[in-house]
Amino acid sequence: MQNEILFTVLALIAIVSSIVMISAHRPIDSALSFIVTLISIAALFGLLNASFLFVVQIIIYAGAILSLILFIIMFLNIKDENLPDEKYKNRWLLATSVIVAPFSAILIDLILRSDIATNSVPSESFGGIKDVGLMLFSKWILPFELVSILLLVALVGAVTLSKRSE
Amino acid sequence: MSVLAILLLAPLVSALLIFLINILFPYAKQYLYTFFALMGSGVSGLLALYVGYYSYFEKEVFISHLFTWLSIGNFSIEVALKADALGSFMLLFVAPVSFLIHIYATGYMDKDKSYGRFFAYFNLFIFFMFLLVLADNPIIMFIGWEGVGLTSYALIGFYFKDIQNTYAGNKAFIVNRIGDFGFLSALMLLFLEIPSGGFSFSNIFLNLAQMEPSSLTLIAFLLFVGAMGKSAQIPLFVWLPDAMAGPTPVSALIHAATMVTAGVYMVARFAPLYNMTPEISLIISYVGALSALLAALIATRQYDIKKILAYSTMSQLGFMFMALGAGAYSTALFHMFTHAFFKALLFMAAGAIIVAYHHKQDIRELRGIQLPKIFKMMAIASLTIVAIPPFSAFFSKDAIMGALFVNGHVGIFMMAFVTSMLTAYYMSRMMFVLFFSKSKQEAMESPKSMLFPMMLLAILSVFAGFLNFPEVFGGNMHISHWLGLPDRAVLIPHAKELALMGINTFFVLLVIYNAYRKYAYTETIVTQHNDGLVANKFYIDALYQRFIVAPIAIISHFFEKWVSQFLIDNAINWSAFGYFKLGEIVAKAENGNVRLYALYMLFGVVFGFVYLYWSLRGAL
Amino acid sequence: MSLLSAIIFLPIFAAIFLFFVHLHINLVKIVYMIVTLIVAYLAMKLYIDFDAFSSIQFIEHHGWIEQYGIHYHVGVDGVSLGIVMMNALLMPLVAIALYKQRDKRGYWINLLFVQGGIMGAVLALDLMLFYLFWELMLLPIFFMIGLFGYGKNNFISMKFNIYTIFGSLMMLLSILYLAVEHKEQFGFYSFALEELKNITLTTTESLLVFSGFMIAFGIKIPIFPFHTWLSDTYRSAPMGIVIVMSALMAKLGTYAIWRFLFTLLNETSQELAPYFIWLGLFGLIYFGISAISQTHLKRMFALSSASHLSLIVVGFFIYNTYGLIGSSYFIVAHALSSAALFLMVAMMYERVQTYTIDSLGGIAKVAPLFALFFAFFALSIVGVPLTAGFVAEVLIILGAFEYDTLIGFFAATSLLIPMLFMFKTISKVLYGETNEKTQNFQDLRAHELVAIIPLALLILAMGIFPNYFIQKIEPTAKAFVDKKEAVYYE
Amino acid sequence: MSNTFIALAVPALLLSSAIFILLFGLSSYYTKNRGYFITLATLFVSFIFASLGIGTKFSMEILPQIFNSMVVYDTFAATFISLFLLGGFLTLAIAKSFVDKTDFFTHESFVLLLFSLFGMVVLTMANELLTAFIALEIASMSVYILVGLNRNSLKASEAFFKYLLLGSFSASFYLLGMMLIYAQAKSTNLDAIAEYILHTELHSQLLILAGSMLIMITIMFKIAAVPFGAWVLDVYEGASLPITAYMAGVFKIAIFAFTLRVFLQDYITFDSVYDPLIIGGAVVTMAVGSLLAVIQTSVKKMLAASSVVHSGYILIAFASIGEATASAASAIIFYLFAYFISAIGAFGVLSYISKGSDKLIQYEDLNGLAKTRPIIAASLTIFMLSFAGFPSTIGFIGKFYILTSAIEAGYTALAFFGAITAFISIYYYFKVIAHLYFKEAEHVEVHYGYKVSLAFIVISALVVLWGGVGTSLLFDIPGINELNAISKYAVESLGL
Amino acid sequence: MLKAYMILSILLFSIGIVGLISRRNIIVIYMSIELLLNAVNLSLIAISADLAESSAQVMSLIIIAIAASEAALFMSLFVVLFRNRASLDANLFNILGGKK
Repeated sequence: MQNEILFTVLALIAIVSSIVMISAHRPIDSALSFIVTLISIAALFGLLNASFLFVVQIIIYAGAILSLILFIIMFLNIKDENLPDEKYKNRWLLATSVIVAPFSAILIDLILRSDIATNSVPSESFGGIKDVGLMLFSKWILPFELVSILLLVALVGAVTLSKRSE
Repeated sequence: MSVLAILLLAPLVSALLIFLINILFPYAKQYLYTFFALMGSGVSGLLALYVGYYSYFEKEVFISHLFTWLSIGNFSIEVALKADALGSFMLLFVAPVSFLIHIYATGYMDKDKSYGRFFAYFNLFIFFMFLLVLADNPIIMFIGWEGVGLTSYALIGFYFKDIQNTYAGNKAFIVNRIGDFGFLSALMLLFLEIPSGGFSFSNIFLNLAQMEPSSLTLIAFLLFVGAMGKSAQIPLFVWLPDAMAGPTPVSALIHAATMVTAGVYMVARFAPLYNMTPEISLIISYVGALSALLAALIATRQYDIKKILAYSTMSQLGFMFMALGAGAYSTALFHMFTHAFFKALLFMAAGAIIVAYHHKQDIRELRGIQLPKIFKMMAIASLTIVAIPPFSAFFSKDAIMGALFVNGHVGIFMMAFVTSMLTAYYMSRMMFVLFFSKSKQEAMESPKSMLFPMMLLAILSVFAGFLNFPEVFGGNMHISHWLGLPDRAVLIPHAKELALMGINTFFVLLVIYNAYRKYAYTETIVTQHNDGLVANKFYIDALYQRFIVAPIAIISHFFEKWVSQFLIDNAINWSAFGYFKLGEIVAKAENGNVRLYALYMLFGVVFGFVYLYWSLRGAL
Repeated sequence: MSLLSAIIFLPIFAAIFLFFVHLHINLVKIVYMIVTLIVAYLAMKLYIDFDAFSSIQFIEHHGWIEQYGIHYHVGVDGVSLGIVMMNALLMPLVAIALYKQRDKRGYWINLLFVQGGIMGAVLALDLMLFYLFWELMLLPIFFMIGLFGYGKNNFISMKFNIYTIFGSLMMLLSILYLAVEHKEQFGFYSFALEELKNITLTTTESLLVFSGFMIAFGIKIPIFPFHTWLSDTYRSAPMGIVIVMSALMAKLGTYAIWRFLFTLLNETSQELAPYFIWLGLFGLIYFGISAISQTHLKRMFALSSASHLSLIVVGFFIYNTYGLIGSSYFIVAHALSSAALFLMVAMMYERVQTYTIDSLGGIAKVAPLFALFFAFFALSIVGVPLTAGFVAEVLIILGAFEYDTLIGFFAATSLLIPMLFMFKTISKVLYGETNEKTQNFQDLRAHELVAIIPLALLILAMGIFPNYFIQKIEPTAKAFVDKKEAVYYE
Repeated sequence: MSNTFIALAVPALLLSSAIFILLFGLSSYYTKNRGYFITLATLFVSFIFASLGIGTKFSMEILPQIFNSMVVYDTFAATFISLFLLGGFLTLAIAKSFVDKTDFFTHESFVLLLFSLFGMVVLTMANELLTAFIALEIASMSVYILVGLNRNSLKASEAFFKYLLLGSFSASFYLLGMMLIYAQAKSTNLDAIAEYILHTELHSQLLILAGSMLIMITIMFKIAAVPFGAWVLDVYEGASLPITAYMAGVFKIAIFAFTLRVFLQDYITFDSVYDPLIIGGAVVTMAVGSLLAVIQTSVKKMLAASSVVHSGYILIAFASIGEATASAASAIIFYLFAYFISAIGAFGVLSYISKGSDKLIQYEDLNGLAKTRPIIAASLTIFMLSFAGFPSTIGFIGKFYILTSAIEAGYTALAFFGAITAFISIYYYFKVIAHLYFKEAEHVEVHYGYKVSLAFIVISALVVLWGGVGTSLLFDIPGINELNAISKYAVESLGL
Repeated sequence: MLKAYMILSILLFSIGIVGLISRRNIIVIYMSIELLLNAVNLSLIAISADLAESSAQVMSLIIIAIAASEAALFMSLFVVLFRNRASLDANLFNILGGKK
């Protein structure tokens, strides 16, 4: 019961803050409300006993990535008058929402109709770092290694693109 | 090689030789051409006499098989020559007359730049004419038939520097081809009716009885359409007056004596067929009568000496068709026989006048010409054509009148009678205007090479009639018996025949006197007004122009401009153009805005899911 | 390499060789002459060795794309023989006549290529092989028009190309459909003519397959209403390719009707025959009348060709012995006449630089030989007796009358309509007074005579002694008709 | 050599070579030429390795204990890997002038190229959704960066931006789809999913349907099917020519390799559900692609638009997979080969004549090329003919297989539409030929140099021709039959 | 409970799509993409909890890593774009496209 209430609250926060994120005029506002979304999602992770992922979410997302975004926003230092003049922003938002509505409605309907829930009881160690780590290094070793290459690619790419030409 | 093959090929060989000389040695001497030309026609002329002799006296039928033209399955078309009585009879006047006109032409065409070319065509013409006459097979006959048309076309447009002459040639060939269209269609239908045994005349006639009457009628009619074209009958006669654009020997040989009579010959050839289709015979009679009357009427108002003769030819051919329609085939052929002589003579005389007076052809300008020899010859020919006894045409025309009288169609007979009066009128008019005038025009007489053949022909014109001396005068109709054609005409009682002759001659003389009063030593021909229906040839050329030639040009333009280009091609081009426009619209959607691209993706996603949901509607 | 392959590939390989090896233009012409003469020699050999009474012969059969049952399968029979002979004969003659006018390597290379392509298409007995050559021969034509054409040649060659490829693609679909059907019914793919004719199709299927083929053939021939590429293309194309198109390529379309449609879809062809006969007759009259108002020689002769080709189509669809023989004879006869006439037009253009009828005149006076041959070939197009066209037309008309009297009459109008414009043309071009363009008109030169005299003699020979030539076609035609009747009476 | 060794060696070689160049590029011994040849050598050697697996039928999981059945190596993979390694090799070989003349093509570019090929290799072998996704991302990201290499060019950076943005967008659909499938099937292994589908009813497959729909959307995005392929014109235009060739020819093959695997293993059961969608997609793709292609004035953009059309053709074959599995699948492989060799050749020619510059080649720029550079013009002509599906080129055989498979599957109307599109494509492909041969240009003596690039262009052209008519009758060189056999084996090795 | 989480995740995903398409500011667009990935992650964790099996957690861990690499690219994108055009308005980048 307690979980349900918490979930509802967090879900509401996540949704509201994400809506604020996409509708705020200034990117800095968006970024700040996005942090709220990320943290509420992290909280939901916690609610689901995924403690390790909770930590990762906070550190990487709310910590690293968002800092990076904020840093970029500050670094580029876009003045308000230089921001895109989004005259029809609200109409766009509304129209897109209408368009996307069937998609979400159908997906939600399919989810509701499907028989996915098993409601297994998790073990003690579930969601902990050891549990996840074991899984990562046993079953998912190949994707893990590949991701490292992916990061390398991104790194090389970022360097290639960002460095000033001689 | 058989006689017939030599007879046929001699003119061809000489034509080819002349042609080759003309190409290879452009500056060859004229006598070389003369030699070959006369050789070719002379050889065949002699052989024709030979064939005629044996055919007449020995009843011999000459046959010569050359090669197989076509053989499909068990049906073959042979190139075979056959000179039966009819063929020999044709040869008998075609070949000698050709030869005579050749001689005449050597004089007429003397010093002409295209001397060689002329004789090449001329000999080629004789070849085709012989092929037409001798063919034992309608298809081969058709080849000759078209061939004479072709050479006629070439000769009409002989003086091609004036493009109008070549247009006249075109007109002749095109109108002839309309007839040929009928002829060939008839042959095809006939061919399909023959079950087996080849497509020779004899075999066709053998099988006539088994054929359906309706298809026989159609075939007979179509054949006659062919004859109409070649023999210048209504409505396909318009080419003949224009064909006078050619050199006069051409008019004499092709458009008077030989080619134009091919239609008559062809109908006579198919006599057994026409005997089975009386209704077509009647049509033939009527067409012949109308043509004769119309041509005679027009001739009374013509001023061009050759055109008068051309209409006269048409008119005489009308007589022959009347006879054919009445079933008097041998009578028609006999008239053709005499006609060949006197009409050739008339033309040759006209040619002599034209040469003498520096290519003047208008009788108004030729008043009072002074050519006594020519006058004599022309007078003989004129008397012949108006059928004054005892000139040859008297017998032949009279036989026709008799046959028509007996045949019982009063309308036709009356038309024939009126025509014969008109003939007398226009011939006298021409003669009196030319020779009986107050003004005098002196000129050189013609060379011997022109006069000699004319004399021969004059003699023939006078005496040829005796070959078929009617029984009423104690004759025995040699030619009719020789030909042995299946004549339908009943014999006319002698008393009636004599009365007919008398009345006819009386009226003719009356008309001549009338004409003398009107035209001899007067200025009537100049002062006479010249408009109205008859003078304008009943507006027939204009009608053809307005209702056939002009519409075809308009339709052609319409097809090409409006249907092909505007309708079809534009539709294709516009669809391509529209496609480009559509492409530009699509390109506007791909305008480079990345958010729109994302939106399109979203559309795709939403559509996919809506589709998925819809397709799962049963399972949910 | 055996005979047919040599005939097909010798010109193609020669073309490729000439493309890569830059020879002097005179050498190119010499190679062209040698190759085409060899082909002509081989074709003569083929003609002599050809046995009229056996059906398809000189067969070569090799695997090509095995999984799909596509074979290199060529052979010759009475009908294809005619086109092969024409192709082999015309190519050297074209070169003899035009060699002085054309000093571009590409011209001769493309002509060689197109010769090979047409040979291949005519001789192919495998549908895929046929399609290959059918498309391949387009390419040189496309290049020729684009490279050496007149006027808006780019646009026109593009339009021509797109137009014809549209047809080809429709045919491709039909071919593929047949092959797939063969797989459904017999368990394996096949593109061989002999095997594909065994499949059974429903009415709708065969109608669709038929129309796929027919669109391709109809465009190539062309029959109404697919003709709008025609007059512009002929007008714009250089003469070598005009000759190829009118004398060979268009004939190929009609040939293909017989070879493929009558073999594969015999019953459908019979059912649809009346429509195509009427369409052909309409085309005969329509094109003929359209030609009357033309003032451009090439356009006029283009429409005239179309008119006659419609008659050939009629002859084929009549589908009796006379019609088939007549049409196949007409294919050859018209190839000769139109090629010769277009050659004459080319020679004329070289001298006066114009194709407009109205600006000519009086040529007969200054160039009697030219006039003679021009008139002769023009008359042979009209189909006067003693020329090959006459024999063919008579046979087709005979066939038409056998089929139906009314159709016979319409077919017989072919005696009339071409005449209407041809005689006007002869008059305007050859006769009348000379003008400043034509007064210095040079008469035919020796090499030009060498090129056209064989054509003239052949036209005459085929017109006077048709039996000798028809014996090569007749058994094939009879076999087809017998088969049709067998089907009919079943 | 065992297959396991090859399976490991090929990606390992690519990877190690990439890392080697990355480090080597920092040293003073590094010159661009050395980097270039090392890359070429790597590609060639790995191609040789991979091609050992062609033509025999085998299928094995690579180190199943360690990699947990996430990757398999079979003839299918070997065939595709050889294909795009060859493609990469040819692209790079032809692009020598581009490599030399551009300063932004640094050693990192070689590295990224090798990384992208590595990603593709893994993608082809992947038998698990997440592995496939990462491999796809490795390849994609490398390509994103390659597109944006010329960071001073507005066009290139814009293309990079659009590609990255939309690519990430579409990738998130993949992830959502994977999540839904995992939610239902409790596994992301393709075999396991197939097993699950086989043993359950439709009502417990709902999320798999939805998920596979989402994954399909990503694939559609990558192969530039309408309406997901709107990026393709912009990105192809913005990217440098060799990169465009690489995307059009090589990358697409890898995408299709994965797609084909997924289709043949999982989707095929939902055939009836997806076929209408794929057919619709094919039709719209072909229609829009050819509409865009006809109006272009630049050859490169025309080729970009036409690559959309070619994707449409391949979608025809995909639609036919359900009913005519064997012929459709091998038709796809053959067509991919046909398209890639022609595309690499065509873009290579453009790159060759633009001499590495950023210039957008217009039709007019080709004028008169036949006079000055007949060999180049002839090669480009051959490539265009192949694109247009003109007989005697490999493109025709490819189209022939595709249309045949469509008809065999009963989609005659679809084949008809394909033929119509091919007919329209005649216009824009022949326009190139027309400009090459028919239009005159003021004669400028241009020295292109780079005989090697030229040699590879000509080789590609010969391959295109040989693939169209080739038969072992004439010479003992593998021709159409052999290529066909290879694709057959590849398909069969999937164990169907 | 799993379905509730998944529905939430779908909703967040949809919001992300809306943001991505509607906004012109590239930074906001980027954040929308991150939201999409987070939405997927949320569901994965929920599934993992429901299954009591941590594979899905590993997946979401890997997705976070992918997101990080994407972040790197986007950062450099911002730099490149801003350097070239001094703006981050998505609408401004339209020199390419299907037009002629």
